Amino acid sequence: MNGEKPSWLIEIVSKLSELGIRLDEAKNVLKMEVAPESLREAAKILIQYGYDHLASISGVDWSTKGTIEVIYFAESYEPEKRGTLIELKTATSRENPKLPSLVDLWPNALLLERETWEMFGVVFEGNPDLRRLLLPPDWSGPPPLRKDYRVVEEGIYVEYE
Amino acid sequence: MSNSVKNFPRHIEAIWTGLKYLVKPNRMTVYYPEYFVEPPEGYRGLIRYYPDKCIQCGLCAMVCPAGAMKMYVKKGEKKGRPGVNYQRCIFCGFCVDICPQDALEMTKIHDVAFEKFEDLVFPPEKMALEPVSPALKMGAKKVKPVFDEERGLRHESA
Amino acid sequence: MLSMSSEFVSSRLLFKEGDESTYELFIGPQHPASGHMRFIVRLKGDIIVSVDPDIGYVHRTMEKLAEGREAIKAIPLLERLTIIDSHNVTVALVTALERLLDAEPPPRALYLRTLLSEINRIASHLYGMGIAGIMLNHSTMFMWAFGDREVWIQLAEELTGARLTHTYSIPGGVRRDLPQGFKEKFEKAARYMEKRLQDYMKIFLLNPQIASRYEGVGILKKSEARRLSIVGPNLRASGVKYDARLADDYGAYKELEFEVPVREEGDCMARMLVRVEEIKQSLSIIRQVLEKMPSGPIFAEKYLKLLPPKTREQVLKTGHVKLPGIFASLKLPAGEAVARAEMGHGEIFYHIVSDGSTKPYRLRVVTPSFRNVVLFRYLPPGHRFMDFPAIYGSLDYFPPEADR
Amino acid sequence: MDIVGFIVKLFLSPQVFAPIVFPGLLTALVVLLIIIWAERKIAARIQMRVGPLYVTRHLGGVLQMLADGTRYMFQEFIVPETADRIPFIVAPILALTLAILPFAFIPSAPGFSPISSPLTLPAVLAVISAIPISVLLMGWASNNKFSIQGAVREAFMSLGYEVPLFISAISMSILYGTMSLEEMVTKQFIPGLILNPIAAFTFLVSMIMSAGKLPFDIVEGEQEIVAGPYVEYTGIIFGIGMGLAYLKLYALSLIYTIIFLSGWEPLPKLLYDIYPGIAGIFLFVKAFLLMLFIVFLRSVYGRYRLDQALKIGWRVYFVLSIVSLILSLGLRVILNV
Repeated sequence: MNGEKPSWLIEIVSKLSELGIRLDEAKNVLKMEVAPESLREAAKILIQYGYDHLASISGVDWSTKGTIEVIYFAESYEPEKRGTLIELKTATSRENPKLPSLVDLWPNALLLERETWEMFGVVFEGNPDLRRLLLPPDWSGPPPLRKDYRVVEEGIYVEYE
Repeated sequence: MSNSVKNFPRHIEAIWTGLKYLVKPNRMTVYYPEYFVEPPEGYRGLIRYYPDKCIQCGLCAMVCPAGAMKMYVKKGEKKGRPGVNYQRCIFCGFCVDICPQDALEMTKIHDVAFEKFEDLVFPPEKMALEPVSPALKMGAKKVKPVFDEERGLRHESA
Repeated sequence: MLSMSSEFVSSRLLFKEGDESTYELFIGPQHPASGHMRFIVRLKGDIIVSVDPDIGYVHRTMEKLAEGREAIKAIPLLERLTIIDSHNVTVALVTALERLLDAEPPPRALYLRTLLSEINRIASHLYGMGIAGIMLNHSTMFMWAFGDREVWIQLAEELTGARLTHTYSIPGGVRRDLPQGFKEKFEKAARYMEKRLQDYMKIFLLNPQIASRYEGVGILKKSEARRLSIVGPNLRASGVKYDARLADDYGAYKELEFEVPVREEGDCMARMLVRVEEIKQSLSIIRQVLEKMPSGPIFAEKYLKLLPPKTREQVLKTGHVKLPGIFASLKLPAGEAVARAEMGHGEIFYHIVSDGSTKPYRLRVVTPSFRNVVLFRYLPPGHRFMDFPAIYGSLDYFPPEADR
Repeated sequence: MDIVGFIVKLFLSPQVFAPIVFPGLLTALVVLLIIIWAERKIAARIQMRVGPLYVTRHLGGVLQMLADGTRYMFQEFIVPETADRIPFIVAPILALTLAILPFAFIPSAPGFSPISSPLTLPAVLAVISAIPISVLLMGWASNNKFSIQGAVREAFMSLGYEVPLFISAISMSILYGTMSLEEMVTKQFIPGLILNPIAAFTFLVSMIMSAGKLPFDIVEGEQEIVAGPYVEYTGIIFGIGMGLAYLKLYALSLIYTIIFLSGWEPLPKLLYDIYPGIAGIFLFVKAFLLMLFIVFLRSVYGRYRLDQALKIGWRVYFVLSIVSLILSLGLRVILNV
């Protein structure tokens, strides 16, 4: 990010590293590994620095490692901060994934958490409205975006007369 | 009361705009079965297959995003020839662009219709024939869209 | 910075049951506007108590499908998120793929991408204004917007060969070069559009009847718009000067001057006027793109050298790109990539995680309409029931894009 | 006199000919078809498209409405289980009769009015203002959320436009000094429009509100409540429901021409001598042109909100009608016409 870092970014990095969060720098994305417990504190600090909403909550199902990784992307609309996204990465177990809900800090997390719950089965405690969002109401199958939910594959060869 | 007096001229203006287009209409639609709009060069329509150029490499079937292009293998032969299933084809043109021998080419015919659902599956032999547009077969006059400052899109006989 | 207490926000966001004096009414799912979604509206007399948007009727599990296909097949798949603004959807996906593959498209390809993005933005805004018109039963605005959109679809067809599903950008560049005489055609279309925009204003937005339906309805304050992460013209109409074209660097936007139209009122009329202003901006952007268009190849050298010399000559001569064989099974290096782009409806967000195989391990897409859905819960309470179509039309909401 | 002569004389008498044939039922049905076709053709011309075409192609699809009418005729008329059966069927028929009744009072030539009484104007307006009640009954009987919403809207709307409609008509009858439609025309040495333009404008706008044409198309707000009171109806009854608004518009535009545009004034003498019934050609032509203008408004306006329409009805046009009342009183005193 053209060498020298803006002041607010240095402050964020220092504040968050006190919480014992591992940070590294990719091309204009500040990546963070956060333990589920200190998720809310990290969110509060970020909100103070103008990252007042979430661009996305995306789950990643590492079936080999037996964990579901939930990645939060905090975004800001302020002119000097809009270039950098902040990525909060937390991991929970695959059997009964549980995470604290961030709806009261980031209001737009309401629908994003609902979708991640429906697609991955991650339960967000404290989210007042965890219901079906995209799938049909009578959907009984496992959360579809998990790796163990197989989609039929097709070959490219067909016999014919 | 006050703003409805202020709005009165704007009402008149809105009605006047409507009247202007009532007197001088600018029809954009085309009588389809009688006139056939000629698509531009490089239009991605139905696919034409040239069996002689084809080296049966199967790249087109591998790259097809919708799984529409399949390699039809005859009994006893090892390599197959491509055949397209228009129930799935999305006319993205990946198969034409990836074919190293230019054995596939996209024509300008797009308005074909089929009675039965199965007719949509084109084995290699059927795909090798030149597709024909029903409107043109019925003698529709060809028309070309022309950009125009006054009327946006005007259709002239091609 | 919690400028607005969060329980005020969440109190409006939650769906209240309401006692028996509230009257429950369904709008949709066969909603007579743009696409299938259902609103469970609770009314007390003529005043809306709460609205629960019930989305998911056109959910096609795009993210799961993208995981099961090779990387390049995700482009025509995800293009169908928003068919009316298809290039702005794929340009962000291709930028993310290029960041993973670190293939750098040549400058001319970036200009061509910006050209098609702006043509699609105009077509998408016209579609949105048409739908907003028919929501107020103003069928002329609907027919005019869709008729004039035909001009821009024809222009896109001349450039890419397809009306809506162009699949124009691929990792490494674009697939077709600029055809002959494109500039004059565009000039005529642009002058026609500028004249037509005045007619739109006279018969629709300045028409006192429509103005009375739009002014002061569905007001979204600046702080709420930021907290609810609203995107696109709905955000800029509430006074926040944010545009993903400035936030992320894709296309040729760095070399062009264009200003982001912003209004303060935040009501339906402001949203519509921001869209009209953005059409004018797009016209000026396209003019700059066509003037400053550098010559040169339109496909990255990294992939051009994989083609046999004969087809390489043919590509450079005809301007019709041929794909190298490896595109059928392009290997994505392990890692993550993030990309954002400004669509007609707002900012689209991609996050691709790949584990080194030919298929992306996880492809996350958050579309602008999905981020705007919360407005249906947030804006209508307190308005009259007949304000709901006005609010729905002014948000330029597109259900297939929200449901993915 | 033999039976045939009696029937012919009966048929040609004003009491039968006027309501049934000329300005009445048959011409109303023909006008109904032509006006709906004209509305779609005008809207198409403005909206860059072609409009109805394929029925009688060389005439531009004029009989498209006849095709639609026969289609409605053959569609099955479904009475939903939950609907209240008897009123569900009776209400549209009641609405149709109330929509046709005004033709019993509308004269078409001097001395050629079906019911010649000094109070034909209030009678006509009373009959027309009864129609919303039957639409309310249709909405209530269908026992469906959308139709009840539509019915409530019809009730609100009828309160909004009845009063200005009545007062502007009464102010004109004060000006002419008579309540009978026939005498009104003879008294108009210059058209009522010029005498009292405020009343003319008020009557025109409340006429648009009462016929439910844009920009006051609130009852069938198909973007919110699908088709209002008509949502459960299918087949010919749905056709009647749709045609109702146009019948009402036709009746009101005839009354408007009589009160404001001096009715059949340039009376074709020779036609009058042959048979007075068909002398009202100019009355019909003026009413038809007025309907064309109202129908043209559909392609210029969207829809007002319900409370806006009521606010306009009460705050703007009610006041305007009071002003027109005072104006005609003043004119009456000055001119003692």
